Amino acid sequence: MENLIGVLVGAPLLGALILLVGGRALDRLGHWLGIVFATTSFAVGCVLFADMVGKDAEERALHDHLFSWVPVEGFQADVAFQLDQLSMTFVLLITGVGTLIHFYSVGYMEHDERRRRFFGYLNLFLAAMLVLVLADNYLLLYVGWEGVGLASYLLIGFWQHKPSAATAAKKAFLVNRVGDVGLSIAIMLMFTTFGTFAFSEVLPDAGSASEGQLTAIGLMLLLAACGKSAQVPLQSWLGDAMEGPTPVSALIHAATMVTAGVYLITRSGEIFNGAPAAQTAVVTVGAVTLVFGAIVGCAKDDIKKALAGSTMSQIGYMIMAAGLGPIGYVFAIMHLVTHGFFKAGLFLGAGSVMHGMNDEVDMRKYGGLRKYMPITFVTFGLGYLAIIGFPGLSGFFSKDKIIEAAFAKGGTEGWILGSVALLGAAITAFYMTRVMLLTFFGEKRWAGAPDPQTTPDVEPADGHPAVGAAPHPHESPLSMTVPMILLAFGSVFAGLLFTVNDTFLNWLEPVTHHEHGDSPISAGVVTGCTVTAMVVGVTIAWLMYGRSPVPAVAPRGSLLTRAARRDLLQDDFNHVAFVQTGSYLTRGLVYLDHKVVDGMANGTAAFIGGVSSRMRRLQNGYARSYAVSMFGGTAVLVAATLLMRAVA
Amino acid sequence: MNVLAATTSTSTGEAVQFWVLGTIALVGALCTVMMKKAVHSALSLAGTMIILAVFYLSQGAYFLGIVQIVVYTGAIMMLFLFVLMLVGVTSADSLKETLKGQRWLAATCGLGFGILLIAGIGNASIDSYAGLGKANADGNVEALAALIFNRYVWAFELTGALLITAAVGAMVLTHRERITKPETQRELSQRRVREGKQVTPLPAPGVYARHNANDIPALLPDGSIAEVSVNKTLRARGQMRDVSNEPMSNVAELEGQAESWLGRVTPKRVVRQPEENGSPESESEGAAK
Amino acid sequence: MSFLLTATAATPAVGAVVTAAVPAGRRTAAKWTALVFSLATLVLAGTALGRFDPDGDRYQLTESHTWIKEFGVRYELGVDGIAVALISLTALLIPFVIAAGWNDADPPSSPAGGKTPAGAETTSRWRPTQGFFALILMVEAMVVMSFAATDVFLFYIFFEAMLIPMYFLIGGFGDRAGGHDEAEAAKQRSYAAVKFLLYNLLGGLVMLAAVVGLYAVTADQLGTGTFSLQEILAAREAGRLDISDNGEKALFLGFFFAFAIKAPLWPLHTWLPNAMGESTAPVAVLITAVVDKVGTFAMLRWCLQLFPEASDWATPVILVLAAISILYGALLAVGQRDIKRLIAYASISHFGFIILGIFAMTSQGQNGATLYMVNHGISTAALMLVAGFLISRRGSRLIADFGGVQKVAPVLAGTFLVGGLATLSLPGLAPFVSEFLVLVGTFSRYKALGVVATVGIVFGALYVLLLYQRTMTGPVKAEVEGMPDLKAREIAVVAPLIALLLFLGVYPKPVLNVIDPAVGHTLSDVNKTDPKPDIDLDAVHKQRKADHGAEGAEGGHAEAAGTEAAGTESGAETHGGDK
Amino acid sequence: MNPVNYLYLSALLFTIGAAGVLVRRNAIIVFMCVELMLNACNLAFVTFSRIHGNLDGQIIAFFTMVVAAAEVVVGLAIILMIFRVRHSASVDDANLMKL
Repeated sequence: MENLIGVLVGAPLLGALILLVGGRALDRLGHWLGIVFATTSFAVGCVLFADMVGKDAEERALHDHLFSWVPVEGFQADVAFQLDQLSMTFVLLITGVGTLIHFYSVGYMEHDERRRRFFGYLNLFLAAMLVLVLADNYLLLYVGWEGVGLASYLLIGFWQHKPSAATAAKKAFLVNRVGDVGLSIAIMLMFTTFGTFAFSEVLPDAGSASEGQLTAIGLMLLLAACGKSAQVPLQSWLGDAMEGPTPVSALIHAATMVTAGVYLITRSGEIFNGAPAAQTAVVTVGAVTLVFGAIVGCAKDDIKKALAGSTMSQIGYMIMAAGLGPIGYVFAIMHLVTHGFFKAGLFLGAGSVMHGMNDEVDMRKYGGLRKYMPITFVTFGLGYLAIIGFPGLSGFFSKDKIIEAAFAKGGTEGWILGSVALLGAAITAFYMTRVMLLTFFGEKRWAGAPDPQTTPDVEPADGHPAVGAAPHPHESPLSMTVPMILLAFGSVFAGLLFTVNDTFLNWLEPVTHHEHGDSPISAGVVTGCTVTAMVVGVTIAWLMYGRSPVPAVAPRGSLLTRAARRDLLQDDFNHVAFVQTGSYLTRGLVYLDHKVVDGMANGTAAFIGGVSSRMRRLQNGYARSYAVSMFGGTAVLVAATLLMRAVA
Repeated sequence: MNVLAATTSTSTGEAVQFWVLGTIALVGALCTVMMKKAVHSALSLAGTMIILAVFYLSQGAYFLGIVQIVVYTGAIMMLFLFVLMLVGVTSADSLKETLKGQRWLAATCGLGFGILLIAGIGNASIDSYAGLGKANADGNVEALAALIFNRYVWAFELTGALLITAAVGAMVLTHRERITKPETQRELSQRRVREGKQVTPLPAPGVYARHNANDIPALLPDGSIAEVSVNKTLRARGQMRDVSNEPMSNVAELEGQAESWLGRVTPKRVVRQPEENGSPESESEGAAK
Repeated sequence: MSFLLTATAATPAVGAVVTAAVPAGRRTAAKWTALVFSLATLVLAGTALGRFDPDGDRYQLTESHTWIKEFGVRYELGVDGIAVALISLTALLIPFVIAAGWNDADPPSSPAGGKTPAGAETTSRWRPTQGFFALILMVEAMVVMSFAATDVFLFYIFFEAMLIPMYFLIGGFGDRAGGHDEAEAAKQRSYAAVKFLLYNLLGGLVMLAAVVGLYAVTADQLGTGTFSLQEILAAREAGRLDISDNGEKALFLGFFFAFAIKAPLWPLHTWLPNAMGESTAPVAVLITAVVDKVGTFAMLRWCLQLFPEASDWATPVILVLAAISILYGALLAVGQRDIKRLIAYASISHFGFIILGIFAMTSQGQNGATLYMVNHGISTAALMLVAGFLISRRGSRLIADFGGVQKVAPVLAGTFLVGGLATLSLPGLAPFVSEFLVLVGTFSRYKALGVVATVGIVFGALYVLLLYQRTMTGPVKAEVEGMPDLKAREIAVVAPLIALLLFLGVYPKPVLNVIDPAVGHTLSDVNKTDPKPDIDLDAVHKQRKADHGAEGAEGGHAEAAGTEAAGTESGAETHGGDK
Repeated sequence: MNPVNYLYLSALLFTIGAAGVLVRRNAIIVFMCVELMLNACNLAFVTFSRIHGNLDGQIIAFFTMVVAAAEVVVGLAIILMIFRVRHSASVDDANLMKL
């Protein structure tokens, strides 16, 4: 069984290699190859899962040591995989959702001439993400960590001819690199503290380190998580990342990669357990992002960016839950999985809408689409109900648990966190209802006569946006709708499946160690509050967008709205604080290098040149002049000799 | 002279001799440096060398004293005079300094060096000396010979080789190998015509019958001098005696006499300005006339 | 005694002579001659690597002959793991350099008017092609000798002599100016060549003084002066040689100054951007990937081994300078407008990492630094050579002149991106391993410096991605339209390098195995051991065992972890066994 | 009188000779000044020979004379040749060493 872990990672890696190196010869069947490799991986994942379920809880973890990677004296890094329940959860999510999105992409990217490359990148992403969750030490995790960053870079910038896409890709990579610095330093701290960075050695004995050391490691891990999971203050890249093709947004920037931060914190639970200060930082970051993302989500008119804000906010929930310690880890992961289903579904739905609308992303130009895209409408709607926490759907269970855990944190902190989480739930309901209403209800607001019967059905020429041409809304092909339907199933039933008999809790408990917190208010009250918050949010949204027609051009809006449209000025802040300062610094340094560092060298050269051109005049060619020098030199020598003798 | 093993003072006779001859030697050295004409310098140097020879003799270096006179004064200085004769007097003899600051530097260095040397010697505080009585016991020449042909024989042989090389070298240097066929008279005349410089033979020096010395240039019909008539070496030395004014003034005088005799008005006399390269002698001569 | 090292160095030297002797007008023959000789060298270097036993003596394949008896100068060669790795790198890169520069020294193609008789004549008499390849081989011979020499004087000779062919390579061959002013380009080129020469000569002269000083010290204390590394080390071991503190510091500074210029270390770096910017891409690779490595290598072999105490004394300053180099080089790379200068400044940043690793005095740091030398050679070669192909297509080095190349030449853009990703040390590619080792090695002894250096990786990403974004992405510029993609020859040059980057990124163990024992020797020379981790996990395990000895499950777990920890410490062999 | 006085005389003669070399332009006179310097040295050697009571000083002086003779021969030959070519014996005219 252990050897299958290698296949799990190896299949998509091989796929990426073949697709990227293979060249044009593979253009025609490249996407199918990609699907084969992704499906293989998923199948292997299922086999391993079945095997794991059949074992006792204590014996479920598998370990596969492939080879020694960096052996240097005390520093021993191996390429070795570890598959326990936590990793298994991720493996299934990644390969499952990943495979669905591979299928979806076949339809979505049909007209793109670089589709083979796209599938290569997707396979590369799968491989990297699997390395991330399967690594048995932090250094190998780092490889996966940066690997998914690379895949994300390549996929965001897939349409490289668009300067905005290229810029967004670069921005994502750079912001992630800032987070990577945190992960690097965390690994180094582990090495200096424990002399190793393997999970199996660091984590069980984390308690033997001092609180200060653990806090330092924890904060650095948090920095890494902030980068990868788009948490405040490193959140700015996620919105721009929507420049990538929609399947990418669904897979990488909603379901899997962005949740890597949650995985990291959960995996390093033992370290955070010993560092309360770091935990406080984690919950603070989570709570702030939760609200931040939600506010941004309310103001965006771009459907994908609204969903991106939502993603940020939902991950805020998870991070917050993970920061609560053993009472929250399981719920963080649970929300992560349910979110993976419904958010991927939502994004695929959004992609389907865009596919039918000539890649138009402005929701104010949609409206009334439920008639044209019934399947999309239903699946999107189920995802919508799940995310706002409609009772009985998956989001309801997972979010409710987190809010409960937040209250259970106890003390003032618990009250604050619980309230923030409830507020978040209300805002979530608001902006998701807004998206729903703007897209599928109300009047048709797109350009041209909204009468699909009379206009010929013309597919967009390729994946490129042809904004301006009159769109002809239509339902997407089967390869796109089937994955959406499957994901909708997940959104509906996953929560129930996980919560009944505490299945999920029992599944993860051996790895993450669960504690039940003492909530100051009963679970029923919390659930009631959550449902109330949701209803309030939905009602407000309906009052604002459902009753009256929506203007096709966004009104000016209040100060907050305008700020939220600009992502709460995050980019402006970054621009002033880093980009501008950086560019001044760089220009200054270039000037300094040229004028001062190089100038000193050149100045010395010029000085010597000047002196020698003056000295040259001494060489006048007259033998008698030279004789004087010789004579003078002799005199000096004699004087020196005498002086030396006088001194000696 | 002094047979004692270690003495502090020489005989009075030698002291007197030193002070008198030493002064003369110094004067001779100074003259060597300061005399304008090279011949005078050479003679002063010869004098100094002879005095040094005397000093050698009085210090027990009999062989060297004789060698000094025979080789240095006799052979080397004669060689100098020979060369002087060949080269002759040139403008380089002028004592006027052409290099800026050279004299000052030379003086400073010389003075400094001299003071240093003297200070060094004074510092050495040699009060007594051994004398050569013992070394010269078997005779100075025999003792030297014993050294030269034993301990210094290798150096001696090398010096011999050096001398021969020098002699050969001097011959090679001064010898002019003819690398082209000597030009025939025909070729020479053809070249003269081709170059169009001086087709006719050079004019002979001398003016009429009055001045037939080699250093006096011939006169051209207009009364100016023909420089080419004088030997090249003399010209280089600037030893050209221009006597053109004399016959010119004589002619003018004669013409004046004839005019006055004929009762006509005296025509304006044309006095030729001295040539640029006229030597100071000729200038002064012209002025004297 | 074997003659393998001599042969490895002599082959390219002979090749240089033979190449130079190829008659004018037979350019292709000259190119093939050079390539064949460089491949022969590669075979010999590979043999040397194969014969080298990492666990054997410290110096192997030694040769020793008296050369100048009067001054104790010996012809002594020998390699440790570090040297043999770098010789292999050199021998590996030269064939690529030659292949990449295949057409760089050809006569300028005749102007649009067609072939004029005069042009044809210059073409048939054209000799610089022979010169170009002969000079490259000469540099290779000298670099190999510098790596192999274990006699200070012998090393010094080749360290300095290298400047001569390099000077001509920089000054004599440049990029085709394209639309730019040819005269101005020639002026810049000669400025760069002279600057290169003067900087390195200055360092060399200071080092010469130190070399003489070392001889004087050995002559004074041992009776007979010697330049032999082994003799000096043996004498110090036996206590017969004890250089005074100040003397050692002065000698160390003399040596280090020369190496810091060659490496180059801030603020002695300004010759590198000029030299790399003005020379052709293969020559730029030669400078940064091969010749400059002699500087960092010499720090390890000469500075640390000959002057351990002074090295220790100078460490703080050097580390700070190295950290400045890292950030400064990266920031300046961001601000460059010229592709090759950008890569040059990136190299300065990387050399900062290498020097940081060397002077962190930990096994991770020095292993990392040595591995970094190898990896940086390969990654910079890949990036620079592709950049060279790009530049030769457009006739311009300015970043602003490109845009959208990805669309017209996807393979070129792809290889460029891989080279760039290697430069920014992406995990999975070779430079990551070395960079991380350097960072860990530094961090475990100097926390603050480690953090500062780590920040450098963000800037690294910034300049690479900015470069890629500005040249490769966006709308296709009119001038770029119709740019041909990589040709077969060019792919043949780049593909093996990229494959090597991937391989060494995933499996660097073969190289590390060769390097590791040598680093251990060097560290014991300077009397340094790795800092111990704050927590001794073994002790913790024992404690736990004692506490919970009765509880089966807990105890078993701790025992398992304990054995694993022990396995970790006992090194690679155990892991091999595990596998 | 102490023989040291000969040394003083020798020093003075040497200095005068050196000054002559520096000041005079006629190559032949310069040469003579060089001879003067050599003679001054010879005097010192002879005097040292006397002071120390052995003949080595005289031997050196003897060799000096021989070498001086050789030097004069070659030197004058060179002067002659230069004069033939350049029609001048001034040391300042032979300034081909100038850059």
